[in-house]
Amino acid sequence: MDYSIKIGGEAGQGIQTIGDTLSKVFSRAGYHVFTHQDYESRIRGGHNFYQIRFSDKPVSSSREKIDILVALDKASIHLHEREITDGGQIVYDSTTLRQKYERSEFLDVPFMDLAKESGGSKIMANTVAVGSVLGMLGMNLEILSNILKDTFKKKGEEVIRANENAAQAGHDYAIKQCLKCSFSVAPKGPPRMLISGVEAIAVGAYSAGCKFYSAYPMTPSTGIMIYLNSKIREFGVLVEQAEDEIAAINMALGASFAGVRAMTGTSGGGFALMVEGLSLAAMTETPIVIALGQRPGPATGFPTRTEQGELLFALHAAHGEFPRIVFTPGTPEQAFFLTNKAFDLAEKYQVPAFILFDQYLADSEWTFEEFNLEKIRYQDYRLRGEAFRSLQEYKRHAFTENGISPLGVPGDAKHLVVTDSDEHDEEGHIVEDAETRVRMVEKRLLKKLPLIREEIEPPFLYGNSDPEIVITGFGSTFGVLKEAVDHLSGKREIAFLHFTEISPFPLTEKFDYIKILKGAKITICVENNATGQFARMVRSETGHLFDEHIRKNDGRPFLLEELIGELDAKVGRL
Amino acid sequence: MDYSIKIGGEAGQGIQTIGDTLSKVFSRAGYHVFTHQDYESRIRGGHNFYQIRFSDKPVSSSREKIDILVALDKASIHLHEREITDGGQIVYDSTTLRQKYERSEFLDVPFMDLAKESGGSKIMANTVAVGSVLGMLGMNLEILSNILKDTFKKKGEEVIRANENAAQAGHDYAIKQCLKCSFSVAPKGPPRMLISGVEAIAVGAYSAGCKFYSAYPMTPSTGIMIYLNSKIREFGVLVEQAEDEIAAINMALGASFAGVRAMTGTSGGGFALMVEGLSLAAMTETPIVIALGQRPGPATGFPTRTEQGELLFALHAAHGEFPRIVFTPGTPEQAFFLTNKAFDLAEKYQVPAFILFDQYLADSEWTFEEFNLEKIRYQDYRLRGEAFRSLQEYKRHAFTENGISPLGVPGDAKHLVVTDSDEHDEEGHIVEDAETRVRMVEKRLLKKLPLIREEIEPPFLYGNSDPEIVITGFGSTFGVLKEAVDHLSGKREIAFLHFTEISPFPLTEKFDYIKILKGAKITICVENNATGQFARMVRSETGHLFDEHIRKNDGRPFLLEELIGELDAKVGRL
Amino acid sequence: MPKLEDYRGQIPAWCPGCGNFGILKTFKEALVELEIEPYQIIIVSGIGQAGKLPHYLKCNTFNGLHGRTLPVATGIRLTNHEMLVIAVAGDGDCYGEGGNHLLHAMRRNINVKLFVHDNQIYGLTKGQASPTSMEGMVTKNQPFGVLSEQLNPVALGVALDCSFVARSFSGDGEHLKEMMKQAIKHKGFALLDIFQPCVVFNKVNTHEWYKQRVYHIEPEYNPEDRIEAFKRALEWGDRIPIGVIYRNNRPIMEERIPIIKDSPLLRQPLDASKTETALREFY
Amino acid sequence: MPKLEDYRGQIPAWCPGCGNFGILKTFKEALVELEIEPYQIIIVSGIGQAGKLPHYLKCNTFNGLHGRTLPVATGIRLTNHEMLVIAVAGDGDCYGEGGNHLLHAMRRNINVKLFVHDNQIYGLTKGQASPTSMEGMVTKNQPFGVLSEQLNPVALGVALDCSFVARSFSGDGEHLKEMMKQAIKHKGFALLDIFQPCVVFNKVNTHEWYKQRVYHIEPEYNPEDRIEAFKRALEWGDRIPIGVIYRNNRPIMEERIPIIKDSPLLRQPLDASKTETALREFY
Ligand SMILES: Cc1ncc(C[n+]2csc(CCOP(=O)(O)OP(=O)(O)O)c2C)c(N)n1
Ligand SMILES: Cc1ncc(C[n+]2csc(CCOP(=O)(O)OP(=O)(O)O)c2C)c(N)n1
Ligand code: SF4
Ligand code: SF4
Ligand SMILES: [Mg+2]
Ligand SMILES: [Mg+2]
Repeated sequence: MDYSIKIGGEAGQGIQTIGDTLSKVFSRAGYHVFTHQDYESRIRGGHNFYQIRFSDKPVSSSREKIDILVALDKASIHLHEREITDGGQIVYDSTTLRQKYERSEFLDVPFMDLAKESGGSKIMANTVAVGSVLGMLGMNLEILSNILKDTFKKKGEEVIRANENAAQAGHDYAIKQCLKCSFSVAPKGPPRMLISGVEAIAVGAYSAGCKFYSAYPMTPSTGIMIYLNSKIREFGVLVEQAEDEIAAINMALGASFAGVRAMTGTSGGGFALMVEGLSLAAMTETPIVIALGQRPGPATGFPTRTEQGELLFALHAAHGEFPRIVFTPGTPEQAFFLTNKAFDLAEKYQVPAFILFDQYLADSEWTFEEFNLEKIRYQDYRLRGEAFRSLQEYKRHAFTENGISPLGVPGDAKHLVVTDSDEHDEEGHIVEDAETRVRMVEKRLLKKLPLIREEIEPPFLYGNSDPEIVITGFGSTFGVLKEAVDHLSGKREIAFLHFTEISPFPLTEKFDYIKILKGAKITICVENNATGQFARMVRSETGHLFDEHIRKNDGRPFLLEELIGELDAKVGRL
Repeated sequence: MDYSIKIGGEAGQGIQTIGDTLSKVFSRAGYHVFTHQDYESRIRGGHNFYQIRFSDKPVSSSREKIDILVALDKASIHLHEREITDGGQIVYDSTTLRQKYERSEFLDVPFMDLAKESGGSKIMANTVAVGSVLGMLGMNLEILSNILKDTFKKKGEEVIRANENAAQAGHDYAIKQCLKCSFSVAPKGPPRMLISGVEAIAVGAYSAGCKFYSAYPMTPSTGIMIYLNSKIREFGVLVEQAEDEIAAINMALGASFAGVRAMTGTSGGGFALMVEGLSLAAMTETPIVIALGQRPGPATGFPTRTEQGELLFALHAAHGEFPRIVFTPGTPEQAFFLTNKAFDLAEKYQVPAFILFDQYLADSEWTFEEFNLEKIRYQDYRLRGEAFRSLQEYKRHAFTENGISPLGVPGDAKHLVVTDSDEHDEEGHIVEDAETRVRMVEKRLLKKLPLIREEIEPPFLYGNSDPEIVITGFGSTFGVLKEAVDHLSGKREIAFLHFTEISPFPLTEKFDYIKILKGAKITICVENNATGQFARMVRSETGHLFDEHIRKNDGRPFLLEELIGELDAKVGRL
Repeated sequence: MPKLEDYRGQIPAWCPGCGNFGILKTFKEALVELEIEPYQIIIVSGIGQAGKLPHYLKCNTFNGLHGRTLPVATGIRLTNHEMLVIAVAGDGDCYGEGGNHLLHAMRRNINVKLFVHDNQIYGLTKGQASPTSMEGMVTKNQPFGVLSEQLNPVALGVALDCSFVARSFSGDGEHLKEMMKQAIKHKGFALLDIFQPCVVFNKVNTHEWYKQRVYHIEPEYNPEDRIEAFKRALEWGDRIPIGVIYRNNRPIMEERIPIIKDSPLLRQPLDASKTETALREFY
Repeated sequence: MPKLEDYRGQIPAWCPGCGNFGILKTFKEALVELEIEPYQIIIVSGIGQAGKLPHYLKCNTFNGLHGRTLPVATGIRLTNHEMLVIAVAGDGDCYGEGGNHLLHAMRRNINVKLFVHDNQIYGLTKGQASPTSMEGMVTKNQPFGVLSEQLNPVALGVALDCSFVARSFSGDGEHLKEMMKQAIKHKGFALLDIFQPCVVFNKVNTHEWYKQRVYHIEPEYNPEDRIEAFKRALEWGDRIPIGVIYRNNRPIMEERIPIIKDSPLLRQPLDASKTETALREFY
């Protein structure tokens, strides 16, 4: 079983509600689910869609073909009907669309009328739609009604029952009318967790003891702030909406200086405004974590779409030289654990750390059995209370063996915590002399960098362990690359090298990935951008030149068949 | 003849006046002059110095040893006396320093008293100092008195004569008292022009038709704005001091959109705030030139010192992908012509162009016979007036063969000029579709980039044409590298490869510099930073790995003997 | 003589019922009645729902960054002070992200008109509080309600001696048109704050809410009295004044720069010989 | 009981005769008289001559970026509202580069004290005009004189309903000390603008210039009357009022955030179990 459902329509028609509800039903049914969203920078109208793929086998990408299209408007039909598989169905409401389609793959369900009749109001039309999709799939409504109970708890019995009836009506109607529906779903299993990239980053931050989050709203990172605010009383993470991104990062630095773990989040345009603050974090050795959600640029670009176009920017942003940590998760699970690790390393080494993601990972939902919470790291590296008070003397930027100076919490002891954006001495006071400068650069940069590099995990190799074809990628392309490799590995000795911890660039001690690359007949770098930024990075770090490149820069993610096709073309000559 | 003079003292004591006057005397005497300044981020006190080197042969760097130290305070003596050559002299005023030095290399000239007696006021003490230095050198005061006439023109005859007398007094006193002075200067020649990096950039901008300059004060770029303002009535370049750097770059973009050539200037910290505007320039294809003066970072760092630490930042700043031009002049002459070229290319291709310099180049003065103004480029690429009106239709971002769309001046014709920071169509209106996106990226980036690359000059090879040792550098290290190579070339087959046009990185068609690098036994990359940013760039662009690196990151420039020593150590094994 | 059709632009991507439609319609009428041709005006807009406006009519357009309309508009005016330059921004855009530029544009008294679509919310990013959101308003991003005091753009304008400060309402077309015309005709920087209901995200300050509260400032009112203006500016609650709150006749920046007195910067030719003259001074 | 010596810091790099020396001396005295120990305060300063101040006494110090003192100070207060947090900035720093943060810090009413060393010039960068430079003042960078209207920080404070707005003069130690004490004791955001002669670059607003003009606001004056405050704020020229111009008792932001009511954010432990609880909700 491997079905894809697409819900299409205008912004504001409830695409998200329908999509979220269906994916929840599938994940609770124990299926593997992958969803991705495509929407415009507007609140009403236009054309958006929500694509859900579910299967009894793991799925981690969207496919070109769809089995069920829920068309909330005419545009969805003419835009997507050619994507329908044979045996696939387009379900719609001829009264709302003011058009009747006679062809056999169309199923006309009067969402609106059924909502009024059964639920008593047309606002339940979306529930009818959900019910009918489940009917088409031959699934019962048990899970759905539980979900409806949760969703409308606050609204009371009345509303719940009305929605249940609406769902039932859609369900029964579909079963009765959809004669051509031949879908058959696998037996249910234990519920899986369904989580998106931004949610995983937010919970990951909490797991790492993040206490302060300041940001200015910007797609695709806003979800982190919204989630933390939805949990404000449980988590107690103080979220402050700043007046601009400059304030956002400087507030986070203030919070960090004052003694808590702090984070900010934004997208390229907002990060551009944080660059000076990034440099400040480096000079004052103030830990901070930055969640940077990429979207197509330059400038405002495509505000709600996806691209991997900010890699080199994140790596080189800010004046002056300092170590930085950059992680590029490929799944919500990786996002969760890498965010946790980012906080740990940022504080341990007193450097800025990035979670570099993109709109595709931010909004995509994945299913997991569970996250292994054993792997969560938490250690408080700050110098507080008694430990701080008991010190004989204290210098915020003291020269040490490993370059790490004690990070005292101001006010906890009589020792003063002094830091400065100017070059400074051990105590944190302004200096002008060459000797101190040289020692400070050695401390801040040259001593710490190799130590941080030791903490970096090598890339993940998937597939053949002695491959003739190596496909390389980073970040959000993980899922689609993995499935593409699965698909191709039958015919060929192929493997996939995925980088999630890219700065400092991983050593080859733990795993000699360079050997893998050098040993292959053909190496291909796949990136969601126009210039091959990761390939450039790999060359400057390792000298390796990829033989082939697959790039996409239309603001959309790679679809499975599309990528397989491109890979086939590249490796054809082998 | 190759003499070095250092004027040392506190900020506010007039070091700059003495230094500027002396260098002017030497350049007007037809000597080759090189000066460099070392000052702290304060207005009074501390320790600053001004070093002047002059010779009858070309000079382009500062030396470790000095022949004459003008000590305006005690600190200057104990900090610099070990730099004195044998036969060198330290001239000072024991009354001001409240200390008498008996050793033979000291010459006590009562600057203050002579000023009062001869000039009538102690404010002329610095003129006395200048006079005495010229006396020590055995030079007459003819040129100096002309300079005094120019300087004090507005102040009237009185002041001029007083200063002339003061100079004379210092001169005669030195001649009489400095028995150990054995300096002998070469015969005079035709006057040379003496110009600093920032002055050259400013005049270069004017030569290119720059009409608008908006900036926020920041060392080491402030000099550009100050110079343009000093010429405001002659040049008619409108200079606006913005409320912050974000405003500075956005104002310049507004001016450029409205139809004139516009520029902004700053340093790393200010540029950090301009990064979003840079991205806006790219997306709207609005030409702009950015003068980026590097200083040691991160953050505030050493505000008045020098470093080459912003190279990778300038190359990768801003979200999204677009072509950018980056020039790194090594002399004021290069700064002049590259600024001129930057404006030409920025407008021709409608992309941002950088002049990446640093405090060392900004404040250093060089002498030249003249600039060959034949080489100035000026062509107006904008669509104006009649030419614009006569068009049938107009689309600001029209798709064209070479990716360059007509840059119309709004208001000149009935055609509307529309642009957008969002992804847009040919007319400049917001779009969301993949097809237009792909074509726009092709137009903005993929088509233009190779064309711009064609315009880039290859690096400059100096010395042996088939060298076994190749020393590579970029930007402000030009002068000291050139002299070092001169020094070493006697013993070895050595050459020096200097890059001034680095983005897009030069092709090898015109000159195969890769071959030179590959052919050498040893290649050394010399940079004024800690991490070898240029070496990284060369690796990612060409794959070439340097054998050796010489780096300096104490905020000071390389001195000639220092560099020669390091080079000797590196090439010793050959 | 321009006609309304001449101003027909792209189809708006705004929500049905959005106050922006009223502003768009009125704006076109004002331009037509002032007999301004599309090519004679440059609109600089930011990012947000308001920022999309220039695409929905016909004009020279620089749709720049979020929060940065005024510096761009200033650069344009300093280059070509013969053009009418209007900045269109949202409340988040010019009071939040771009607050600093507003302060300094008012000080400069650059002859730019700033029309603020003030819906007291961040619309395009889905309903976070803006600087003008009322204290206590609960949003997904302000779970404890807005804690900051609402920014009062009109009082701010009076305090900075802004040369024209007015307020209107998208639901009162005639009044809005009059304000737009006066702002355009006024010589100097003009701040026009326009109440604009956001029917999706601002459930507090609805069309009705504004309708019940706004009143026209009486004709006898003297907008040149700065203290009176400040009092008016502070009125908020059951009765909110709309109209010209404050006005003065400070000279505009463009006229105080000698080098552009005779002709706009845009029209000044390059005199290549001056490069040589300048370089000669270095000998 | 702290003593003056406890506050001896590095040797100032200011020019002889600079107004900053008076501010430094008075500031130390105020802290000692308020019995505040060096470790009990955090000073956040910017870049400029003013920004160097914390190095010249003893205190916890975050000497950050030019223009960004207030966001840092806000982050510190939200994390540890038991500490006294003072932001020290220059006029260019907080009215120019950082103007936007000032607007929003006043709106938040975060309990931070902002001491502005207002020398009406950019000192450290050698004498360009600042937002408070007087119109017409000629500098190397303002060849035609300052064209923008001087920013009036006090009027701005009143317009934004800043909870404490005062002005003083580095040359009037007793008065300045009193203002510093009141600002520190006041519960809420406090803006204290301090006239500070720059003896090198500001030849207009000299020590004498201020001395001849400043007068102490009479005791009967009621700083709670916002309209009167606005009138006072506008006084400039031959007589310039120094003292507390405006004051109100708005609640401070820190007290309006339920999650830090009982204990500062800094003191709140991490409850690891909640990670699991949160993740469970995704099933
Ligand atoms: C630098 C930057 N930060 C954030 C954003 C995201 N963003 C787009 S519009 C907007 C705010 C919209 O609110 P407002 O300015 O009031 O305009 P409205 O949509 O309400 O008309 C934000 C935060 C951006 N585009 N650029
Ligand atoms: C982002 C940034 N822009 C510019 C500068 C350069 N700079 C340092 S201090 C200063 C202004 C100083 O004026 P003010 O804030 O009034 O302080 P003062 O020196 O007069 O006390 C400037 C522009 C900087 N450090 N950072
Ligand atoms: S979200 Fe609000 S402001 Fe934006 S278009 Fe819709 S109604 Fe208008
Ligand atoms: S330059 Fe002015 S403000 Fe700066 S220290 Fe000197 S006198 Fe004081
Ligand atoms: Mg708004
Ligand atoms: Mg100042």
